[in-house]
Amino acid sequence: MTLHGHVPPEPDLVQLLTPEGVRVHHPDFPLEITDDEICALYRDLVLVRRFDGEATALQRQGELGLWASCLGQEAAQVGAGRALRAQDMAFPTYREHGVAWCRDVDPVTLLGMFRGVSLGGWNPNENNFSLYTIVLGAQTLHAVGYAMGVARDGAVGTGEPDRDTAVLTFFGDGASSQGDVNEAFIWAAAANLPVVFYCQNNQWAISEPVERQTRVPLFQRAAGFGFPGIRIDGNDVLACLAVSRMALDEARSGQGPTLIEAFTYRMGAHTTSDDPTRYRLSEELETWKLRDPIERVRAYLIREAGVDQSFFDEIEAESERLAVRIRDACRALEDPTPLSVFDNVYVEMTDELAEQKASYAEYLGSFEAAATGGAA
Amino acid sequence: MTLHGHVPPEPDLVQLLTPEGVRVHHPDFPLEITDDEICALYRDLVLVRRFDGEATALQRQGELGLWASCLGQEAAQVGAGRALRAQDMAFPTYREHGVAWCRDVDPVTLLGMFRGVSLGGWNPNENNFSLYTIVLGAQTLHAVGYAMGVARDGAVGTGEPDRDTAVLTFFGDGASSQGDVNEAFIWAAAANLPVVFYCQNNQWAISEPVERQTRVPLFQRAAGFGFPGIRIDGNDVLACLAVSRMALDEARSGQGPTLIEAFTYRMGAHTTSDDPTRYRLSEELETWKLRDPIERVRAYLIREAGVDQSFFDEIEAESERLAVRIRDACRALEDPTPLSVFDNVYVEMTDELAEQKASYAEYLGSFEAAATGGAA
Amino acid sequence: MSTFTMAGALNAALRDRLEHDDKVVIMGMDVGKLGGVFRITDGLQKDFGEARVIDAPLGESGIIGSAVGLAIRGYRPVCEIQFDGFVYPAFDQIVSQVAKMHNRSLGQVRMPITIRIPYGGGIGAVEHHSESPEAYFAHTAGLKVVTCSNPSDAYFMLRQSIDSDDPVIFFEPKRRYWGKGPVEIAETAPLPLHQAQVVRPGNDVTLVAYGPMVATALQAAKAATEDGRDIEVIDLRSLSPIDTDTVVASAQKTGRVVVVHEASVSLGMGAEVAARLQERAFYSLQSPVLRVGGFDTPYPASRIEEEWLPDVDRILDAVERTFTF
Amino acid sequence: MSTFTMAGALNAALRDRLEHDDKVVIMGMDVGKLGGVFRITDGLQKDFGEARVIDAPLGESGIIGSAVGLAIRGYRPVCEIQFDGFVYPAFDQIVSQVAKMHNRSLGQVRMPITIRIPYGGGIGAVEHHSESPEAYFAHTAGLKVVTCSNPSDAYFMLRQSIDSDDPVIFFEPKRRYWGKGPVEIAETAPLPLHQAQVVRPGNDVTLVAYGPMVATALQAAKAATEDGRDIEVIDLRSLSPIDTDTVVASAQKTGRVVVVHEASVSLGMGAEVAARLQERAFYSLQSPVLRVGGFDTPYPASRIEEEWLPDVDRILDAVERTFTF
Ligand SMILES: Cc1ncc(C[n+]2csc(CCOP(=O)(O)OP(=O)(O)O)c2C)c(N)n1
Ligand SMILES: Cc1ncc(C[n+]2csc(CCOP(=O)(O)OP(=O)(O)O)c2C)c(N)n1
Ligand SMILES: [Mg+2]
Ligand SMILES: [Mg+2]
Repeated sequence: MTLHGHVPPEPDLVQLLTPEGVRVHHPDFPLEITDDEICALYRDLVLVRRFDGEATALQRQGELGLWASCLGQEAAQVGAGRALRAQDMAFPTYREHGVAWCRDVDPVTLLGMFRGVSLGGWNPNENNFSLYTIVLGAQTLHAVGYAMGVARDGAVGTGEPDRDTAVLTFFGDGASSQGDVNEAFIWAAAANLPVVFYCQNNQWAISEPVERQTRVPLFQRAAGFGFPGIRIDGNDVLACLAVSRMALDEARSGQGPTLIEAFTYRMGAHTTSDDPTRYRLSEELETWKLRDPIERVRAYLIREAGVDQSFFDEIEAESERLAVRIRDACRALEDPTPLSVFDNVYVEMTDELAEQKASYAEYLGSFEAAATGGAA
Repeated sequence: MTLHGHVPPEPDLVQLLTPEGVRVHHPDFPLEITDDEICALYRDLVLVRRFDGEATALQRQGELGLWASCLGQEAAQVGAGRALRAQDMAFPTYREHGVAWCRDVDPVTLLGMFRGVSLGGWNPNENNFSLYTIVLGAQTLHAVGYAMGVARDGAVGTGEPDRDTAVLTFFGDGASSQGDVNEAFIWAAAANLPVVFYCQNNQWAISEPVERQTRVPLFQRAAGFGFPGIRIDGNDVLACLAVSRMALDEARSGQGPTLIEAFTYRMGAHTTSDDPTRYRLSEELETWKLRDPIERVRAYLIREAGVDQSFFDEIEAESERLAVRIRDACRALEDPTPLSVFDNVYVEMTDELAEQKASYAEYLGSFEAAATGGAA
Repeated sequence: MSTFTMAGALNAALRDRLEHDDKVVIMGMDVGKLGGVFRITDGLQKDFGEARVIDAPLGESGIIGSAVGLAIRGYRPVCEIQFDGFVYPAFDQIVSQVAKMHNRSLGQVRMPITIRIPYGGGIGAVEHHSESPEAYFAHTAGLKVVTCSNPSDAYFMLRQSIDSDDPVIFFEPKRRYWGKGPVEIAETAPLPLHQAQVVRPGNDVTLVAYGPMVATALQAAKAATEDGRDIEVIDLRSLSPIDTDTVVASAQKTGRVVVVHEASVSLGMGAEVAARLQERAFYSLQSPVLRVGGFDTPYPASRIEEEWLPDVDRILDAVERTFTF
Repeated sequence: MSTFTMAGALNAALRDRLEHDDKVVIMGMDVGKLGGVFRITDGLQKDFGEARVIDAPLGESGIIGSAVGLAIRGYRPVCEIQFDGFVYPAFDQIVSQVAKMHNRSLGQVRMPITIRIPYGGGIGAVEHHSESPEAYFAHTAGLKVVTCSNPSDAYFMLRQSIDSDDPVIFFEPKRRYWGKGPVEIAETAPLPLHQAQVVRPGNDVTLVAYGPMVATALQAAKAATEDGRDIEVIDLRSLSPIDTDTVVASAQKTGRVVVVHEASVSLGMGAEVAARLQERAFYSLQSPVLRVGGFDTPYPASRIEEEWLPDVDRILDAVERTFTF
């Protein structure tokens, strides 16, 4: 026998809806869901994609400085987002627009930081959706700390559906290599915290394929830390919903953390500044298009659920209205005033900073004075 | 089925010599070893413990500022140390005195940093034993980088016994929670580097029991990153030698990293500044004394190998000589000169620093001038 | 008025805040049963439980990162970094998250986090146990940085730091932990956290110091009286923000200033104090603001740390140079 | 004499060193096929292979920590940090290992590591992509810190940094990457790495700048001629060590100095330059050394970054204040 003898079996991927739109049943992950509920998920998927597409367009038109598209990852995000209860908390990266949607964060709010009128600007506790975090992996430790608070508040394992609280945190295949993410695993396991780690393995970290980060499937890492990991079809909104629900339920009931690897694909560029043609083949995109997260739901609704055209027309119309609202609202986002940079650095502004603000105000005033010909 | 259903089986511990000194054979880890070789290991163990004890005594006498004793971990360290080939490289923490011994680093050299006459002061490439690293886990990434160099130098998998090179890095159960250690796992796995991660789980991180760091055996973590992990009886020098050899051989031959968890016990205080009575029961120490790493070898040599008293007397005499040499050499270690602080900051000293050195020299000189009554 | 060691005063302040606000939690390595390697949290886990005094897994980034999450959840974490040289693994979480989260949220979420760091040398320790990293944090917008020099300040400043709704890096001069001093626990109006204090009035020269160097500066001032020098000593207390007015007022009176700290001189606090003084008191200065600090080298082996660290002689040498300039 | 963009010059310098010394390896995120997000390593992996131009797993600590190990093995690693705001996860490895290993070994092991960091703002980016962390590193003994302001310096200084047997933090002003300028590749005696350069002689005031602000300072100098001000501009180039002599000589000539940088003013490079100038040129200074820099706030949202960053007007305003003082 050698230490390196073993070859791990290829993992099977939890799937409840095939790319062709056929509903399959998984012995371990039953999902009770009505066609109306699937219609609602379809609506989420379509509107999220539409919003995302508008944002990309707005960037092209110079209305946004940057956009990180979630194209192709809508199911992974909506499935997870819809598994959350109101009291649950989510800690996103910079790409979870679909989760934000499910948390009722106005899409326009998200545009602020990409337009450059703010650095985020929303209140994490308003919709229980934390601020976008750009530093890879940092948010996973915030989720751990928040979960420590949840546990200390006695909001785990009481059995009260509106009280027990879970924390869901997102990260990418690339971020899985950051020390912070692994420390988060350690903390969550050691203290058995109500955290679900949700890794969207979209196959790429900018130009680096997931093979640069790991030679085994990412979900397997959890077992090494002492909690369950599972890989799901990240383009199957039903699988994402079912498994996220189970993991969140188990977290709320005090059974501790889970790692979910949503196996998906970044269909667009990393961001609008990226040019994927430099590092990946278009064939890859073509194969993944066949696994499109929205098409399969549409196919199901038409073929199996017999949903008629009017439903799709209505959603199309709604997405048009959304697009218009977003375009107008984006352009209407106001630039902050130069002096505002001093305002939210501290809860209690320091005298130093107050002085800097005052003298800068005076300096700015001198121009107006000059402009209006008024004597300084 | 639930995600949290499974209970992992308790791991078995690779053991080749029982605490009673009985040689047992393990199907997967055969060890070809002569009684003479076991005598040599016994000598290592005794001399390392003696050196370590002298250092502790020297600290009590005020000759050292601090000492981090390896008492109880001699087998874990000697077993690993003796598995190394000359060309292999070791990256220690601050406690690997037994490994240093096997690398022919003069024990007195190690005393320098604990006496405060240096910050380490040896050349990592002289005995292929890197500098002691106090920042937890940092050295595991150094090992990874060194292994990258080894691979680039074509010193892996050639089949030439004196050319193929492995890297062995040490860390503790507590350090396993640092991001750096986990990043090291990721790098080593992704690039299939010739690194063996050797975790001495001595059950404690100062006052924190290993349960604070993990709820599953540490060796299991490796599988999650895609390389083998194994737990061995860290108080059994034969098991440590056999498994380290196998892991290092496989690393040299290009099969990649391994994590070895040497299950052992910190019999002494964390360091001479620590007071374990504040946080652990003496019963624990008593049970571990029954698994003493040296006693079992002595028992084997007497009962099974029929080694006679003269051998033990000779080693006793040698350890006496060692103790005397260490005491004298330690006291003889000279303090650096105040001006030496400027000398090894850079290979090329900056003008700035040269000026600081010059003016400080002048300042120091002014006292001598004053003392000798000489005019400045 | 009772007498405390600085360590005892810090422990009392923590105990007081734990009693006063159940959102206060303490996190760090060995802060539980052991009471911390310096015993600053001695007895707190026993009295407040493992849910409020938490022995953390051994990752500084984990400690600070989870403090951020606790703060979002409405907690008021007090983190202990075991030694100055071990704060760097948490640097990213401190600089990019703790310091910026409030700003990022446009003021909608608060980071009332206190990060306690025993710092400075002079205790004969091995590498990484004697550093003075305060300048890194004082240069970081969004953080407040303070340090105490005596048991009374230790007690009140730590309480004020924990009460602060802004993140505070609280530097504790470890070599002064066992020094005793009076603390008026009942005091209801302690000096504001970010105000400097003239701890010895004088007219000839101003010594600006903080943390461990205040005692040394006071010794120097005492010794200088023999040479007929009347030295004023200012304890900066707050490193960000700096109470510039107090320092400027003193400089305007004495015309001569020497700044003292253990950290390397280049880009240390002394640089900022000097830069501000020449901006604000240009015509009052009779000589350049001089800096006495650690040299621009790594902290040395302990056997020569006393030569490396500023001491009475090096301070007096600088004082003389402000006259013979 | 040929024309390069700064990005092209950096690429040429890397290519040159890869050819010249097979111990040189490049590591970073996306430095391979993509050629880095700024294309500085464009084409290098294609020509030198994956063993020498390495796409690293996504951990900055891993990149720098493994560079330390490579250095011990005799390699000369050149690491790319993707953006200024992402260097902090590697801060511990840089400050406690890269900076101290040579010293720890009593000079027996060398750390010829170059850490390239695109830094500074003005490119309309999101958070963490526009910061200026140079002061953290300049305060760290054991590191050398430099930055370039034009293609020629970019080319020669990067070559010199890679050749340096000491670790060098190499800051690249990302917003100047696409600016063009002449580079005399054949030049055999470039300016020494740690020497500052007077890039515009003048007699009335001295502007001290570096990296991205040099171009802005030169514009200000040009504009000032209209008000009849003859401004001297110094490109500091090296931030640690600082070429103090060059700055002092200029101050002695002009008597007035303004230091400009993007980093927050408090404890920024300007503090150190001001502190040294008043130490070395006390009687030559006609007015206080003034500092124009980022405010003591986090880098702002990009829509107002131009207001936050020093510009020609703010520099000229400070210049005037040195006269009306
Ligand atoms: C600490 C840190 N280093 C580098 C970056 C730059 N960066 C932004 S996104 C990205 C790739 C992340 O890939 P992944 O985690 O897979 O997430 P994805 O973008 O694919 O959703 C990198 C390197 C960063 N944001 N933070
Ligand atoms: C980054 C860092 N944080 C904290 C410390 C302080 N410290 C020194 S040893 C130690 C415990 C380490 O425990 P373990 O890794 O199990 O090794 P052991 O001491 O038991 O051999 C701690 C917390 C350190 N050296 N480095
Ligand atoms: Mg990805
Ligand atoms: Mg241990």
